[in-house]
Amino acid sequence: MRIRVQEEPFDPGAELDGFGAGADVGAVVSFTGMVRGDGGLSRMEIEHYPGMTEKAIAAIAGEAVARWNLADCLVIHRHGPMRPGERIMMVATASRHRASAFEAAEFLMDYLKSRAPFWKKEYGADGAEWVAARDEDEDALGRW
Amino acid sequence: MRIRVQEEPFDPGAELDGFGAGADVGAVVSFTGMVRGDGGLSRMEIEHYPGMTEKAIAAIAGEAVARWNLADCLVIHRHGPMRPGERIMMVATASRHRASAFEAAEFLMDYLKSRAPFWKKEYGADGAEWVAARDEDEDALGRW
Amino acid sequence: MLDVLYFAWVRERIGEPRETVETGATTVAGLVDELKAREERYALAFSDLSALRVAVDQELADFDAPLAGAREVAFFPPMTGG
Amino acid sequence: MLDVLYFAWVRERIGEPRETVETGATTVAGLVDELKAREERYALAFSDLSALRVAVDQELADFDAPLAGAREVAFFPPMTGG
Repeated sequence: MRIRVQEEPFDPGAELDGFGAGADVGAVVSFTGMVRGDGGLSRMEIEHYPGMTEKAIAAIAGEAVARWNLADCLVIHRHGPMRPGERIMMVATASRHRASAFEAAEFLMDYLKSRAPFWKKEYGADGAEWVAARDEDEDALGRW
Repeated sequence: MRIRVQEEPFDPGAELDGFGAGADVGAVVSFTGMVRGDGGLSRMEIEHYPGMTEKAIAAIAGEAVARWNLADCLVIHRHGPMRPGERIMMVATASRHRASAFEAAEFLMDYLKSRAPFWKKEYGADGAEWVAARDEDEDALGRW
Repeated sequence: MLDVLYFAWVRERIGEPRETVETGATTVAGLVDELKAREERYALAFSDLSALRVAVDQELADFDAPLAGAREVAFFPPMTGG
Repeated sequence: MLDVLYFAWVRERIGEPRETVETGATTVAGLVDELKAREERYALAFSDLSALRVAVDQELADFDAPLAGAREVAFFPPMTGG
């Protein structure tokens, strides 16, 4: 299990190198989230809660590993300023079977979205605005 | 859309490099399938139907792109001899949103499994055996 | 003149990956009947059609698909890619 | 002595990221009432508790959570990670 909270960019290809190596791993799923340039967005700033962030992500990742019996699990989440096209975060899961690798990755994303202490502020043509949490994101937790 | 059917190994990290670049892409999902060394498996051989394979994959990928409005889609599938731990295939999807990137990747996997002309033969302690298709794999198509 | 292809265990039972056949069959099922009548190895390979899949000109098809205009027919077990 | 932290627009409304408070409150809700009584900016930040989340010692908690033994309380809007 590898968890990193950082301001610097990261390279998903390099992070996946060697991830899930091992003769009992049949499936690796990765998700990478990027800043979209929708509606004139010029930049984004992500604030987080140092200390709690790492703990919250470790708890979420630990639950994913236990529940889907993952061979490995990776979470990287950036904070600070970012521009459209830049990568915000990634998760990866390694498992015996395809279904569990997919499910665990979606579980990680749903929980990171609503239970890890990050807040996005968008800077666009009309000024700056904190991104509001969406009811669907909270509802998504209900499926797990 | 990038489709490759090949005997040579591939590097998922290198393949993902630059995949889904573009200001309207918010999500990239990748899946990589590996040979597991279960039950004394020493090697595997994948046979395919040259000509039909490429067409079948192009049709499946084309449907995924249209249905989930993907910004990009990648499918690599190997044939020939492989050993435990080696990568068999990968798919990647790039989309505006997370849900569509995940769904499209799972759709691709379900269809590649049952509708692309590949056949696996496993060589283990008890000799060689063609892998039997599972009812669940056929049933999985019903969800799309 | 029709190219007939075999894959996986169908290929192994029949003993060759492809052959060219002269046929008067108008459907895939008719072709299967002609082949089964030829030799024991064909009868064995085609003994359970529910375990087989067929492609006509590289598109999945049914056993009652017409052969008019077809150049290539392939027989194989259910696919196991991914 | 309790460290109280604010994030995102809660931080902006209150005007500082953290402060140390002397409190007699036994629950998070009691602490909120004390803060609201202090100054307008707190009253504004805490005007709609349904729009806020709270963590006690870096664990998500409810507003009726006890403060006994707590060292750090944080207030923030619903999270938007991922």
